[in-house]
Amino acid sequence: MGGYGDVELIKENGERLDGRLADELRPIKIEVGVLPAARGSCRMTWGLNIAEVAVYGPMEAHPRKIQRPDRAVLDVRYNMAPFSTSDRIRPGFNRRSREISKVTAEALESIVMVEMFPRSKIRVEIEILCAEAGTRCCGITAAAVALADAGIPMKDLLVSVAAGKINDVVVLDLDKAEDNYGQADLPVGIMPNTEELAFLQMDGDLSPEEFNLAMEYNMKAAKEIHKLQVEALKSKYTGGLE
Amino acid sequence: MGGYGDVELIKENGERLDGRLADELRPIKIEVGVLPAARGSCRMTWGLNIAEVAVYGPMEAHPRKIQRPDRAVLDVRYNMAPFSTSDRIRPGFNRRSREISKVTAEALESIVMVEMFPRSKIRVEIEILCAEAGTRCCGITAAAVALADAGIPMKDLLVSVAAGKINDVVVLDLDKAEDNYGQADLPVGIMPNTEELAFLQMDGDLSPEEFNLAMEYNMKAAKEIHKLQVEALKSKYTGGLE
Amino acid sequence: MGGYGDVELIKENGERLDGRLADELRPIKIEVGVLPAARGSCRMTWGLNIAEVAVYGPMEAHPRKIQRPDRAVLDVRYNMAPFSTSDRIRPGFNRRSREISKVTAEALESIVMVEMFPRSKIRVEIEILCAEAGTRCCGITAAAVALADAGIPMKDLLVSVAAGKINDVVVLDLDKAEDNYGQADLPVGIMPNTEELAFLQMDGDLSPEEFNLAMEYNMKAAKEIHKLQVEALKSKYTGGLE
Amino acid sequence: MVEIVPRLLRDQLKKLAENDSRIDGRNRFERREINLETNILTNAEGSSKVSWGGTVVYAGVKFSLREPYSDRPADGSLMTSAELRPVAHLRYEPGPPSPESIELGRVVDRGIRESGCIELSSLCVVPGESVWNVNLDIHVMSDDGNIFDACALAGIAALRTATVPAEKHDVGEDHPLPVSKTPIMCSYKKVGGRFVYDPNEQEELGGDERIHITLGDDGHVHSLQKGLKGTFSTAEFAEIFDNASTQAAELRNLIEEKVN
Amino acid sequence: MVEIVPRLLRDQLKKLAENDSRIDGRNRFERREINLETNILTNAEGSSKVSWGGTVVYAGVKFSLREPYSDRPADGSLMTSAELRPVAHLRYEPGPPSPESIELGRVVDRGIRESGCIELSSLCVVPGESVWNVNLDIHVMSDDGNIFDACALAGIAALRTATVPAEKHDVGEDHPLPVSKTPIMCSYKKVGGRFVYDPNEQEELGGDERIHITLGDDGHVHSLQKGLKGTFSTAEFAEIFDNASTQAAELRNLIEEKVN
Amino acid sequence: MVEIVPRLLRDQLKKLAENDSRIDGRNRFERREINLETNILTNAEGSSKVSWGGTVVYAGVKFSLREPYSDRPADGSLMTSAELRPVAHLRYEPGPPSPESIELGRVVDRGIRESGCIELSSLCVVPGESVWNVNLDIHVMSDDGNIFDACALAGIAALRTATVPAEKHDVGEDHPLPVSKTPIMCSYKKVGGRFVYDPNEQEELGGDERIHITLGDDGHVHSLQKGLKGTFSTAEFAEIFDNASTQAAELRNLIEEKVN
Repeated sequence: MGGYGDVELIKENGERLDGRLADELRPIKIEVGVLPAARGSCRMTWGLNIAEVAVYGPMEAHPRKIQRPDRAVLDVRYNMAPFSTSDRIRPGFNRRSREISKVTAEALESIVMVEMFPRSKIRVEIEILCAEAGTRCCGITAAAVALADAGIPMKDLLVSVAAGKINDVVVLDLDKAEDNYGQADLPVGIMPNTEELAFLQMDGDLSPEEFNLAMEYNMKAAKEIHKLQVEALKSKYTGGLE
Repeated sequence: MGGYGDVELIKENGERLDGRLADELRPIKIEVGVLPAARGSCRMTWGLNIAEVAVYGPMEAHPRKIQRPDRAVLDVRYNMAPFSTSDRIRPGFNRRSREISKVTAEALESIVMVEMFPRSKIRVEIEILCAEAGTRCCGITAAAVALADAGIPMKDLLVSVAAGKINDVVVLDLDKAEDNYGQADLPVGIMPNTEELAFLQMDGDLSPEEFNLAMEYNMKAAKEIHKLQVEALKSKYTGGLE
Repeated sequence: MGGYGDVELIKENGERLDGRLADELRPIKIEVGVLPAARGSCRMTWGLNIAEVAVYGPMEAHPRKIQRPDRAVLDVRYNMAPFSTSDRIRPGFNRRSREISKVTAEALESIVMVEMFPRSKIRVEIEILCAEAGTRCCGITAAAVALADAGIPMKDLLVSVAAGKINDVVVLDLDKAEDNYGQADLPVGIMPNTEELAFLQMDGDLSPEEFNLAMEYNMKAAKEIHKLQVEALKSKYTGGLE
Repeated sequence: MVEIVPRLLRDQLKKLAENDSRIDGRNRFERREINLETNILTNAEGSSKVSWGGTVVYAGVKFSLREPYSDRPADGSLMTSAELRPVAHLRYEPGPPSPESIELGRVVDRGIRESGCIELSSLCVVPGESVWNVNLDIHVMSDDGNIFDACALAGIAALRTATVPAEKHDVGEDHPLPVSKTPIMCSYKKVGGRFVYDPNEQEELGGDERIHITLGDDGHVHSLQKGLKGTFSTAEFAEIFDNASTQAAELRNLIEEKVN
Repeated sequence: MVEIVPRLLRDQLKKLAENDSRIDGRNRFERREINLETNILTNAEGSSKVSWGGTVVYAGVKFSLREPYSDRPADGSLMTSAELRPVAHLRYEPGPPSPESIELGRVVDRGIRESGCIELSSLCVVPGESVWNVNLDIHVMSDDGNIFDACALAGIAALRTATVPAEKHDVGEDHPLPVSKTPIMCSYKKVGGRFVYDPNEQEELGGDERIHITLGDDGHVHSLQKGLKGTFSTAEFAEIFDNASTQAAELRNLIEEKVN
Repeated sequence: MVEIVPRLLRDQLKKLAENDSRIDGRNRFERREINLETNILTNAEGSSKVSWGGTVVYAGVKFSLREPYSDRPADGSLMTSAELRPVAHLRYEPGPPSPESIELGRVVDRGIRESGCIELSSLCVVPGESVWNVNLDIHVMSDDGNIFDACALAGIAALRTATVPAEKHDVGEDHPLPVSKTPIMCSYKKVGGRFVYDPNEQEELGGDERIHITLGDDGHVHSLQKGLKGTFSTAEFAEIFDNASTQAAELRNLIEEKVN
């Protein structure tokens, strides 16, 4: 976190700079089947963030040394387009994107029924086209939908969302200014039906009480986002019937 | 192309700066069998350009994923020596040399009887020792000779040559100054017997009429160069009999 | 070598700056079995140098193309920790460390009974934690002990030590200042029982006579260091009996 | 991955060609449907999205200031890049750029650069001190065939809608990037023995050589590239070169409609 | 290398868990023995060695001067790096850093950085001109399990003993690096269905997900990371979060003893 | 590529050695024929071509100006590089430099550098401001054995014929690069149990360790390197060290003939 506590991010009336309340999400839109070459795909806009995800496979895992005899591996890449950020970023993977790819893969492996596809690989390509804080949550949430769109069997969907702390107040879903000048960020990945966690990161400074409140906000938001995921999937497959 | 039209490259008498006419080639010399470690080899000097080519194979293609079940692949590398240019260039491949390697390989695959060697690989190593414009044509032309020297069956030889435009005039075989300050360059690869094209690139600015004239110059020059290729090959194999 | 002969490295009384005589070693300490995760390991302090070596294997060699049908290969890495030198060095291998790794591997392959383990690989990891001149000798000498600790059959141990030239005088075991301002360095690897050489490098300037004296110093020192190697190995395996 | 040459597909394409037909029912020189959107990405200073059949491509423009090179003190620069990335197709692998990817990037770049659509001298801020570098990044999201033409179209459309962010950099007022020309790339593929325009993915898989032609507003050619194994006659080339003029005019109109 | 999931080991660990036991006889939240040494490397300006069970880690601190960034003219910088290297275990391969290695480095770095233990403004030499860059390199020599905690401990201990080499750089007198806090990382691994503290190598091989918690002196959390496949409930998390406070206090005492 | 140890070749070489003979009929210390050409590449400021048996090597020298390092304000620099590249032999692969290639480059470099043949102070243009960097690139085109010696010979010959391009850089008149010494490398290979000079390709394939000796004009040794698996006695070394003096003198004469 920037951790510079000297920027005012909450107005006198208790609203945040963009008018949201502490436990309010930015606007979210989810679309399914947007990339024709992929087996499954999803486009998610979340505030100003735009993520598109393509899923390929299951296919034979190669090189062979990555094969697991008892399950599929998820080959996940989180990538930011060069024009997705305020200053252009060099194309290619960096340490940040590799770490996000790793924890995303592990979160998704926790919900996909990987035991059904031994020795195979499922490729998940997460592309961030516009980035305004919270892209990893956006990518994970969209990836779960794209996997469902590809017909990959899963135990549950997965919703990722973050709460944080700004001006010593716990709030939900930090936008770019809040992320730059905030004091903590707690992104999680929640299975909406069991409320179990498949993903967890955090950095900054939270007391145990603040941590508990942030987790509460995340749980509530996950339920909301889950509804949008289900609707998006339904509207693709029942589109013709409405 | 540099595209800066303000440098005078054609004298009042219609001659180019080095005295050549519009459709005249620089001096060319071709030698065969110059690299003892190679199965086939060729050295070509073309103006001040010097290219040497080594051919190895056919051999088993590896890694296996590059094998083709119905034909040989050509593994071509075009490489400029660090001391080959006016300013030293860093050793190793760059995007330019990789693109030239690719289009050269595809041109040569069009003339080599690749179907005779399934699952195998033929290595063609093109080294530019001195570079004064037109090195890709020099490399392709020499590579065809080196392949023949290696006894690789081919449908035809291949001649590569370029016409271009300087001071709004179409001319053959640009030298270094003409390339730096010229307006267009049209390198092609011609099978001398059928007049078919196996290679084509172009950049700059050519009207349809200029394009046709440039192609005409190239066709005529290809016949001349083809004679030198054949003589070089003959003189190696009949050297003892003359 | 720095080769700048203008720095005084030998005092009027004939002693070197740290008080050593021409043919005197810096203090040496050898410990065995210091890295629990390794099959064999050794820690050597030599002057201010600290090297730790881990040995893994024999194990199946992969990728397969490195396998030798009639013997084991030694996969040796010599690596300097970023904090091991006066100015921090970037982590990772450079051309110097790759060359030292290669000649070290070849030296060790000359003493290990590699024919006993066809198609397999023995990994030797040499880490320099503190570097004050002579690290390659320190690494090779420690590696031989670590291989013995791992139970790898060997024809003999191997001792590496260097003599050199400072202020036109041949001396044994250059320290950092002597290395920086010296005129020659002659590191060798000696099999203590047969006095054969398995490793040899040299740079700088030595007359034939100086070369012979330097080799004499090295031979004598190798015997001393060999005793310390043997004691270290013994004290591990007989430790309980003393 | 071993790419088995799809013998059956090749035979099918050959048969279709004999009946002057194509696998998706199009005529030889018929284009698939194109959807072009512009200015759709908040953080880019110019952007576009092209859906061309099932092919999807984004392009984004970013500006930065730099010192000019000493031999061209009043010239800025344009860097165009396009890559084959794993998201776009099952067969693209992660890793260093393949020769195919490098060729795509360089051919798309040359078509735009050689047309002279951006006057480099128009990118000067203070001669000898400060010029604009323009980064045009083209991001292929879904490859259903003919990504060369889709990338070229997305690229010039993004440039045509770009705003120079002078205010953010404290060097004057924001203004549109001056783009004086609209180069258009037209690609042809030999399928079943004859060249067709705008190949789809199956035609790319089962066909032979490819030819890429970039034409300027005045019908001049700015860039050519023959890719893949195969040979062709000058007569074959003349036919597609002629067709490219028609195609380029239509696509140029499409851009004019969307951009102004 | 194909990592065969060690079915038998998993079964054994499951059975042990059912009896509330562990493979090396420890209790669920019992730590292995730790030996901490400091200032042991001549060429480093601060150093430490941690032996934690059979895990061995060195840390070294090096200083260099650099110009500050224009938007933070009085702030120096701290670069922490840790890597999985072939020396430390049979299964680590040479080559570019694996995702596992990158995760280790970033998690250890975040724990130290987010605690605010180094005030970046205390690294200023001349505002706008010269600041210290602190390189903390953590070198894993032997991996017998739980290298995350060993690296974090070695890292903060090396910082706590580091001397700023001002004299060598001609910018004043040598002085201790100011370190105002002592962040401690505590790692838990799900083994046989329940979380244990300080997993050894076999527990890492036969277990499931891992959780890393970094706590500051005041009991606030500064960094969290869940790694590997597996899910957990909020109740499970609450239990280990609570335990981490106790562990962190003990380790903080260990450092205080050695460092002062 | 799996390099099967050529058992039959080794046996044959052993038998030849017992009769004090070699596979190509030479004596133990007999050299193959050498052809040396100089100043043959237009764009290099010094160049040479060495044909040594079937081994072919080019060397080229390029100059550039740079700022001197602050601790040696009047010293220029010499960068020598040589690499094993795919053109030179069936068994060389493209890709990052192999250990064999790195060893070649470093051994050839050390032989030239340590001889002191280029006084770095003679490369000064304006002290503290501008010095010459000399790039000596050695390009192996055909490897038929003993490329170390061929590279070293081509390298020093190219330096001896190089012209400092001062006019082109506007810093005075062109003049010959001052080269005060002529280091010569002599390489020996253990074949069939005894060392031979100037091994050919088959001897390299079927032999054991290699020793490279670089001698200066005064018979002093400037560089040694033992490569590959194998051991040798001090008596064996003394014999080849002695022979190297003779070989070096002959090669030095060859250079003097060609260069002046």
